[in-house]
Amino acid sequence: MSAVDQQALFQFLLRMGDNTLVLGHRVSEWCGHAPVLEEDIALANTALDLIGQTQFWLGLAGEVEGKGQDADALAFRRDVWDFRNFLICEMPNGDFGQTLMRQFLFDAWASVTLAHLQTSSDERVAGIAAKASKEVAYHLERSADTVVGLGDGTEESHKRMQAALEYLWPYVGEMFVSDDVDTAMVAAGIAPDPASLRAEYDAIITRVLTQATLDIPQSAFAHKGGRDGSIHTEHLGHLLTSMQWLQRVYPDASW
Amino acid sequence: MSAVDQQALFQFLLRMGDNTLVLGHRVSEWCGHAPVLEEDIALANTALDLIGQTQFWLGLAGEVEGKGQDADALAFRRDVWDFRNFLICEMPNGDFGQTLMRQFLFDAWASVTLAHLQTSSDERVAGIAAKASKEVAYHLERSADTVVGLGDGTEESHKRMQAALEYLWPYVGEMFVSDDVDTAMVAAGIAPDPASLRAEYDAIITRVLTQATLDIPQSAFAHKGGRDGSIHTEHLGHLLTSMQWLQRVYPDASW
Amino acid sequence: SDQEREFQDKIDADIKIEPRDWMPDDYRATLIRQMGQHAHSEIVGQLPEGNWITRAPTLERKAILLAKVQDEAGHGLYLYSAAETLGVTRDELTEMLLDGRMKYSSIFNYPTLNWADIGAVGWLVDGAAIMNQVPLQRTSYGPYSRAMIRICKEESFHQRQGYDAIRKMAEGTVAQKKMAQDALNRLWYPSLMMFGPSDKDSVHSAQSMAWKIKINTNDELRQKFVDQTVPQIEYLDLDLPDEGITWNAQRGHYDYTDPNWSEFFDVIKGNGPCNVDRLAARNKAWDDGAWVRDGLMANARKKAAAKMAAE
Amino acid sequence: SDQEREFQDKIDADIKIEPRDWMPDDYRATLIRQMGQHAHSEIVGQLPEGNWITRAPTLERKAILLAKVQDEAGHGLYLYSAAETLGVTRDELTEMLLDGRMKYSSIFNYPTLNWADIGAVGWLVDGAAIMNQVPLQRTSYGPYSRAMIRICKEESFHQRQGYDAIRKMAEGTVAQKKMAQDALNRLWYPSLMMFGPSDKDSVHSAQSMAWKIKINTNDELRQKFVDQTVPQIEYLDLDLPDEGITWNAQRGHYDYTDPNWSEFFDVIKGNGPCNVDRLAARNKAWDDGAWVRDGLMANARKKAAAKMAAE
Repeated sequence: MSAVDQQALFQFLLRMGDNTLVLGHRVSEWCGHAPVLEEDIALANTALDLIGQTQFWLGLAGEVEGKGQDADALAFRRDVWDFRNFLICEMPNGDFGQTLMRQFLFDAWASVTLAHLQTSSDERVAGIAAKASKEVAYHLERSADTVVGLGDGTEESHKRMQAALEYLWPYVGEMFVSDDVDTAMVAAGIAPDPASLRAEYDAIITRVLTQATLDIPQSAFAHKGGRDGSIHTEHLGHLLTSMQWLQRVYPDASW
Repeated sequence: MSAVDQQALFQFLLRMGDNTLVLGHRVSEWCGHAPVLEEDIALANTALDLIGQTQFWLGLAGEVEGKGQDADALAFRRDVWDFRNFLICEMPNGDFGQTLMRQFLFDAWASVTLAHLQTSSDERVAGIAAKASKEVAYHLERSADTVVGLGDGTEESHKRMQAALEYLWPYVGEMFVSDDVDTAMVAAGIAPDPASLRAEYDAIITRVLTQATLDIPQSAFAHKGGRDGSIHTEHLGHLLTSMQWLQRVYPDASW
Repeated sequence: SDQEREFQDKIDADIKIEPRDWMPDDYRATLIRQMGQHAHSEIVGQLPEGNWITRAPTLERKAILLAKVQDEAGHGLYLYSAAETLGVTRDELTEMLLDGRMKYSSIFNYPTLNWADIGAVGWLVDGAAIMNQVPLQRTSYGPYSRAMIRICKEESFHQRQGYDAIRKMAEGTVAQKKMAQDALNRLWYPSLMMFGPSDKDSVHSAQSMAWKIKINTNDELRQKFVDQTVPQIEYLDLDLPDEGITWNAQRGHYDYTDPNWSEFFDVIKGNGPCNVDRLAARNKAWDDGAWVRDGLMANARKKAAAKMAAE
Repeated sequence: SDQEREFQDKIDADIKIEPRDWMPDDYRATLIRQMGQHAHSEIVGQLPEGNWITRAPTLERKAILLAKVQDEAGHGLYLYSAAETLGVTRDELTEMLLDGRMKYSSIFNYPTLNWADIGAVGWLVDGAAIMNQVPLQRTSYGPYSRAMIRICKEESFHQRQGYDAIRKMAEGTVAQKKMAQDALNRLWYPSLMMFGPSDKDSVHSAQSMAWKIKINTNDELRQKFVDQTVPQIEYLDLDLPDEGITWNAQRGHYDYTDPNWSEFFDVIKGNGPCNVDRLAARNKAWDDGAWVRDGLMANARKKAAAKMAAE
């Protein structure tokens, strides 16, 4: 690949790895505070898988960048503007319903995307996708079940899930906006065009949200900026203060 | 003074400055979120005064230490174990009632202590105390009024204030425990023995809490450790992740 | 009518309208909307700056920022009080903010993402606000005019502090300079939008200008802001945030690229980056504080009753 | 009675008691208390470690910690299930935890204040727990015994990970070594307290030992823990946390200073550094989660009804 493509590949891998890093961090905030023991276990398990995927994506990103940064350096030594995750990943946990809705909306995207990435022309990418796919299939099954269970539960749980969906909906569109990085990835056969995945995604979420008796918002408005780093929410900076604390305060330590 | 006394004086000044630093930080977290506009202004004003006092106390601490640390270095470059504030200062804000109760319990201590410090044998200490006294007199008047207003308000406000008092009460005792540092300060005529201030303190809070129709808890149990740094609460570490963030991430910058 | 003519004559003669004077319903309604919106902007404006109070990098910067946010709450107070002279209560205005019937300045729907934003808010946002507000010191409604005189004095102090803060960043380390540039790039167009839509799309303007509620047109003020700010950017040795900025010797002004007005209208409709979070924060403060307001009120009543009984 | 004699004979012959077997009421009550308390400890034990998950210094350490806390929740599940075989529900046990009728291990009322605490918790706290639990694999009640076998296997894995984490700190930079020492100093006595009060002050013990619910005395286990841990401290090149620690060749054991038992009883009474916050956190999780549990339950009922109707 050309140098330009390598740079694009680096950006693509940051996007993949920052999504799982930031979302994994958010999910890990639940630890010990879930509504029921089985959910504590499930949330810890999801966070664990996402952090594991982060190690692969950011590890490869560091290799491709070729400046000697490993996954930890990328995770713990960049400031807000260098993050490339979807905004939805950094949105606060809110109540358990909002956390699960966010997870479902992300899992559906991840399952569609990873399925395509398994046929990536880059074997390393295909390999990570194959491994992550299995985990994500399980995450999606679980988050979809919970969204249905709470959407079609009591009046209150329905109301909360509808509110969560409406709060998060404007952050879904960003998943399907393509830019130069994506064009380069498509040209190199590394990754699919995000815009091309929307139909598959809509099929999944329409099925699940319908079963959950939830109304999909009509607005097509989409917040953007996380994926290219042009803008983030105010939440990310606060998240980093915890996440990067030890690495920042004790830069010479190894752990 | 002897070298030992200088070391004790340094510790004493850290205690004074860390109290105002940490409490000032906590109060500043309210900014923009108070129950009524006048309270937003009052809380910002209190935080501002406390930060101002911190500049004096820690500035002098740095001078006494003589290692070239200024107030900012002390505030932003120490980790949890080096902090010397009362535990009550790092307790979370809770609801507005808990914040005001914490403020009142602290203000009463500060007003008693600063009155004595104005006659300190160390003119620098006396000078800071004289300036801070005026501010604290106003803080105390205000926090006492609010504690009375809410304690003797509605049934709900009374219940919340009583709960706040019970939650915070075990953190009051630490203010009046004397140790070697205090002995050295008393010997040098720099500061009063904390244990000797309890009666004055009790007179103030008994008057106010009675007027607020609140029951003073009977338990004499006291959490300790903040003042000598032997133990802090888990809350302080989280507070530092925000407070020290920029100094830690960009150690070479001047702001 | 005669009343209307007399009213307009007073305005034309630069005589202030006072609360007890007769005024047209529309004048009153327009003023309530404008002053309420201005007050709300001060209140909501605490949030993006408050976002960095807990992360201020030095004690001095923290104190400055606290004092500034405190001043803004104070401006809110003046303006609500001035609006109350028109027969609307602060609580009514607050509820209209909280349920979305009244707006606040869209600039506060943008996030503060690095410390230089705090400097840039003072420099650009307060700078733009002052440019809007200075003429309003001469506005026709007395209480509003007097509030603006007081506010403008403090705002220009804030602007100088903001400029000082961002100058320190621009002259600092590589990372600091990058922060300053990033802040300028993100806040430039939103600041231009603070003057409102282009004159050709602006409603209410003609009548408001006749009433001296509005003194200059949006585009006039925007141009003035650009002309004032571009040399400052150059002085700070930052890159211009708009490639279209060039000195137009013929006009005697800087040319610049118009903001993306569809983004502007998106933000107004509620789709700015922070609209939902800002309103949620204010609603939460209000709802969580209900017991406090009720408690203090109940106590005040008890005290009053006790005083009555004692007399 | 004959039943009682037969019951004790089985125990003496190392035959497990199973849920359907007859058992004395006291045996059942004591087991419920002990297993419930153990389960609660796993649940509350998530909190001090969870306190550092968001600040774990590397992705690997974060993953290890997440896996560990997940295991602890899993242990809670096994133990609640085992306790349920005695005729008490998990919800009943949970409510007794939440309103303070049942206890959890006092060690979790101490805070985790630096990253080395996470290593120290694995090394010392899990170490002490294992020493308590290994004998319980041979306990007389079948479901409890089987749960303990499973749990012990995972716990010793955790302990090795904890030791590895603190070793890394002890061998690290000056600051890291200081953290390790600080963690050891703070957690040493609380760990010794995990074996319960001195034998002379311990209630319930004699009967529990006859029933093989308790296998060793508190002081026996405590001594074993000290003997195992002191060489590890020396290997790590950390200072001993107790000046009273010396090898007693005559006894063949290390002498050590007894913990401050009045602190122990203070913590049991609710005056530990974190008692209030720990219970508040668990109560908040439970209360905030009520709508989730209700919602999922309602959905399950709807599904069951639909399935019935379809049949």
